[in-house]
Amino acid sequence: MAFKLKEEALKPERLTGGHRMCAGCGAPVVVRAVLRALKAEDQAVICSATGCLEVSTFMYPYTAWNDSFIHSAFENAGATISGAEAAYKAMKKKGKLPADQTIKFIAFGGDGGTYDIGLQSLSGAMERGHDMVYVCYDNGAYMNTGIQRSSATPRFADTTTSPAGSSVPGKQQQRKDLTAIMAAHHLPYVAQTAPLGSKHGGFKDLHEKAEKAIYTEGACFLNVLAPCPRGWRYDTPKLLEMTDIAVDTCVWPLYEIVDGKLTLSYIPKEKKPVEEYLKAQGRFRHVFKKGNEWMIEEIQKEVDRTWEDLLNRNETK
Amino acid sequence: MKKINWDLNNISWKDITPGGIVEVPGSASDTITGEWRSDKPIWDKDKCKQCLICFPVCPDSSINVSEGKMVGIDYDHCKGCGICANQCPFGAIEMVREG
Amino acid sequence: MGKRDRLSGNEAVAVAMRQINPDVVAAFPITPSTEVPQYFAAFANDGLVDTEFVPVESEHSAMSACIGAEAAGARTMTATSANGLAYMWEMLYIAASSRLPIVLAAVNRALSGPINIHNDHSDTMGARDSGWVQLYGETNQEAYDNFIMAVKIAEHPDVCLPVMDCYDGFITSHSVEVIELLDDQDVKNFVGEYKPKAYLNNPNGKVSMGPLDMPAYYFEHKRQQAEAMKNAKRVILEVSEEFYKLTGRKYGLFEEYKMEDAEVAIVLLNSTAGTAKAVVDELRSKGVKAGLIKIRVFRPFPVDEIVAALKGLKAVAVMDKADGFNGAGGPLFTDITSALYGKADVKVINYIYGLGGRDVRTDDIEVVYDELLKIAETGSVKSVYNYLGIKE
Amino acid sequence: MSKVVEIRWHGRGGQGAKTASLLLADAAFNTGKYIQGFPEYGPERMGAPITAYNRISDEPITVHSNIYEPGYVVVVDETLIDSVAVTAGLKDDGAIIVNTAKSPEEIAPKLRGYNGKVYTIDARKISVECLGKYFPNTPMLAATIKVTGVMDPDEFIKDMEASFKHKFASKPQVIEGNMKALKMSMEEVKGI
Repeated sequence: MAFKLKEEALKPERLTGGHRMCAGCGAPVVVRAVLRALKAEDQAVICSATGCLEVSTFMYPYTAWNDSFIHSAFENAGATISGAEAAYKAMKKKGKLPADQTIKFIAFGGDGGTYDIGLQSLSGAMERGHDMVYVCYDNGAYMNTGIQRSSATPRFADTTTSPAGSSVPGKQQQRKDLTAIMAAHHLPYVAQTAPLGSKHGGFKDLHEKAEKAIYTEGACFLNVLAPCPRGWRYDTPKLLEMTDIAVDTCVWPLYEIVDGKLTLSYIPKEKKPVEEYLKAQGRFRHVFKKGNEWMIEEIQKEVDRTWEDLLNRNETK
Repeated sequence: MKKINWDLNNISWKDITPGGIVEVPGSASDTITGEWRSDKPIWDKDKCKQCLICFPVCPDSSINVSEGKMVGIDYDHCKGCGICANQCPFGAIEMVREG
Repeated sequence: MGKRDRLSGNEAVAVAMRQINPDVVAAFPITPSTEVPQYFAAFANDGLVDTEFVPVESEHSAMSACIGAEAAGARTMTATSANGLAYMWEMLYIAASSRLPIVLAAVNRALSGPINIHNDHSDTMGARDSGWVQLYGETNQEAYDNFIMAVKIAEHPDVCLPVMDCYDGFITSHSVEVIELLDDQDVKNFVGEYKPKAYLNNPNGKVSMGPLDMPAYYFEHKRQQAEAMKNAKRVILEVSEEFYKLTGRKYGLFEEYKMEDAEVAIVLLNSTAGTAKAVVDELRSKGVKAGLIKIRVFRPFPVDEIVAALKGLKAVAVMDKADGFNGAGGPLFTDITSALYGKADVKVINYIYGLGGRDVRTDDIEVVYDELLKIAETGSVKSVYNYLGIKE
Repeated sequence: MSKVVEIRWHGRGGQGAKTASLLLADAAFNTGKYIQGFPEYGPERMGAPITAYNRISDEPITVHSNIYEPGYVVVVDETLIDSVAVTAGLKDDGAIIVNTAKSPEEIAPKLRGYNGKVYTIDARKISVECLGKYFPNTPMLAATIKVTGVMDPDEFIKDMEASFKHKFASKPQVIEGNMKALKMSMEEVKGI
């Protein structure tokens, strides 16, 4: 399973250019990386929840997908792909598909379609144990409709429905720990990952986790940090600087849970202060205003608490 | 690869594919998003060490790779985000203003 | 040769499902449709079918999984009622516009609120514009027959639309009656194999389904959908003719009961038609020229045929088991009167009846015919929009 | 419509009145009749009074309303007599069958002025004696066949034996007990 970029680059591209995602968007980078983990000879059926990814990659009659693709609605990618997977099993059983034909079922959803409106559908599909992978590309807000807060939005972030106002300074709640919720479904494989810069091994972590998720039988879940330059307010070239600092500050820890056992994939030698993550993004500008130091402290406290918790649960110390 | 070869403005309802199904995989590659670009990545073949770091970081699948080697940039689809230039360890990609 | 049996409506539909042996059934329980997936799950777990049964966590996911499965190339079915159908609403439209021939047993139940588990037609009436073909049946036999025919109608290349097999909750779904079942092999031959042209799981042709459809094409896709619904009328008759040859049971767009020389008639759907037939017989024995029309195909609506059937009658009562809340009448009434507009000068009144399981007796139906006879005699209509069996 | 025999069952949720109505429908079906068997559904749970119906006829039945003027009423639990209007609409030329250890003479005065025939059967005694447990369905079904005359008793017995043999193929003692209960019930149902 070793990751060799040169070899991976020989595989056919499964997401073409010509889609209409924003310049510098993190989501198609995540999608390409996940699909690159498929064996070249394997067929894939891909589903997307309504969201930036869907409306930008399949605007009739132009599809950016080189595999079979289906979108039906916002809140039901889990159920929709589970139906396609059930069809595959039935068609195999009835001899309607060649016995040696492997099809992999992969669903993508943003945090809106995954953490929030699609959580029930996702939970149902995962609990039923379809042989599928659900990939959440988490950019921390409803970006498609114009940067509204979601339950994945970090505390104090400025969004259009949690604006940094003079009396309420941004989103008030902690983000939901969706990866833990998915792990509580007793799935064979759950992981949190991100596309990273070369000092963190580049796409190794994401690639290997995608490969495990795709080729582990049963329902598997990946939560992938996918920065949004527009919603986070940073310059487009800095995509991987965002993910790098997210893992170095432990805002976005990398780990996997295999049959309930948690392993941290990356433990920074020196955990960086959360300011470094916050100051890189316009959505946190207000926390640096004089008198708002408490907000940074609060964020740091929460990051420390969850990181400590993960360190305690880490089985390969 | 097949292409969408309709007269986009004048296709009859009788000829359009039912239910919005598209049977031409990757047909989006027919559309040009290069026009979105205000900065253009310029690849310097001599500085390039063929590490391929630019390849997976591109949101628009616009780093042309052939037989495991970087061979150029797909300007039809590159939107000029600059991630490749930012990540290149050898300064082999430079962003310049369009036009 | 068929087999005489006694089954409830839900059992009968589950048996039809077993005989069809679909690829995927995804369903969530809701009274009174629950028994359909329940019986079917037993068939699946006893190895009588090789269907993938997907016990989803909601009706929304049931229809979503059906969409995913049908799009992937599987013959797919489900069952629901009332709030379950309402919870599917968004996906009903998507199934139809994606041109996926899913078959749904819609066991009619009053839609909340207040919550009520008993029969009326407010659930499927609300889905009448969703782009699904809707067939209605009076008895277990018709629910069963329609379900088998639904597969063929839905999958016909000129149609490619999902079909609802609507029958009355409890009255039909839970009542055991005599039924003539087809042989398993006859059903298998009749429905044939499902061979979609393009589908997700096809190893030889990759497809993308469910696009963002901009103003340049959306309208054209809707126009195609409308054409498919028009085609459905012809296809339903063709499939029904084929079914007649197989079973001797004749089905049209609607059933005309003692209409040849009728002067007054009522028009309605589903099980109440049986109760009303008994009243027609009684009236006929007294020399009254009463008749009845039971609509089988509500979507597409048989506009011209209905006009031809009602033309020349002295008075007609349209009975709706769902209110329209438009201040003017129920949904069936609205469709019938707009069909007649400018084509026939018939006096038509409307009765809203039986909401939330209010039982409908022969006495109630007699009231309607009495009123029609008064209109026929005097030529004047007292009230157009009426309620039958309400506590005044 | 007069040829249709209409029967109303009163029982409690979980006692099997609905099942009894379905068994009756089954038995009549097997002799070539047209049948309906349907419960009146509510949110009732175990123990609540429930009603079920049968229509049995030599010709197809089209009416799909509940039954308001039954020819026969079967009361599976005698305690219902005090709380439910079991004789409501019951035709005077019909009959009521009550599961009780009491005699018809003792039951008749409790029936709110009902003037038709009253039958009683001690389903508990018969059931316990023949099956070792209290299953009122078999005795009540047999008594109903006997009283209503919807089918020939001998044909009914034969048909039930066949269906028990099919259903309890591996438990011959159950078949025997049930057959004994059927026959005993037909003999023991008493009327005035």
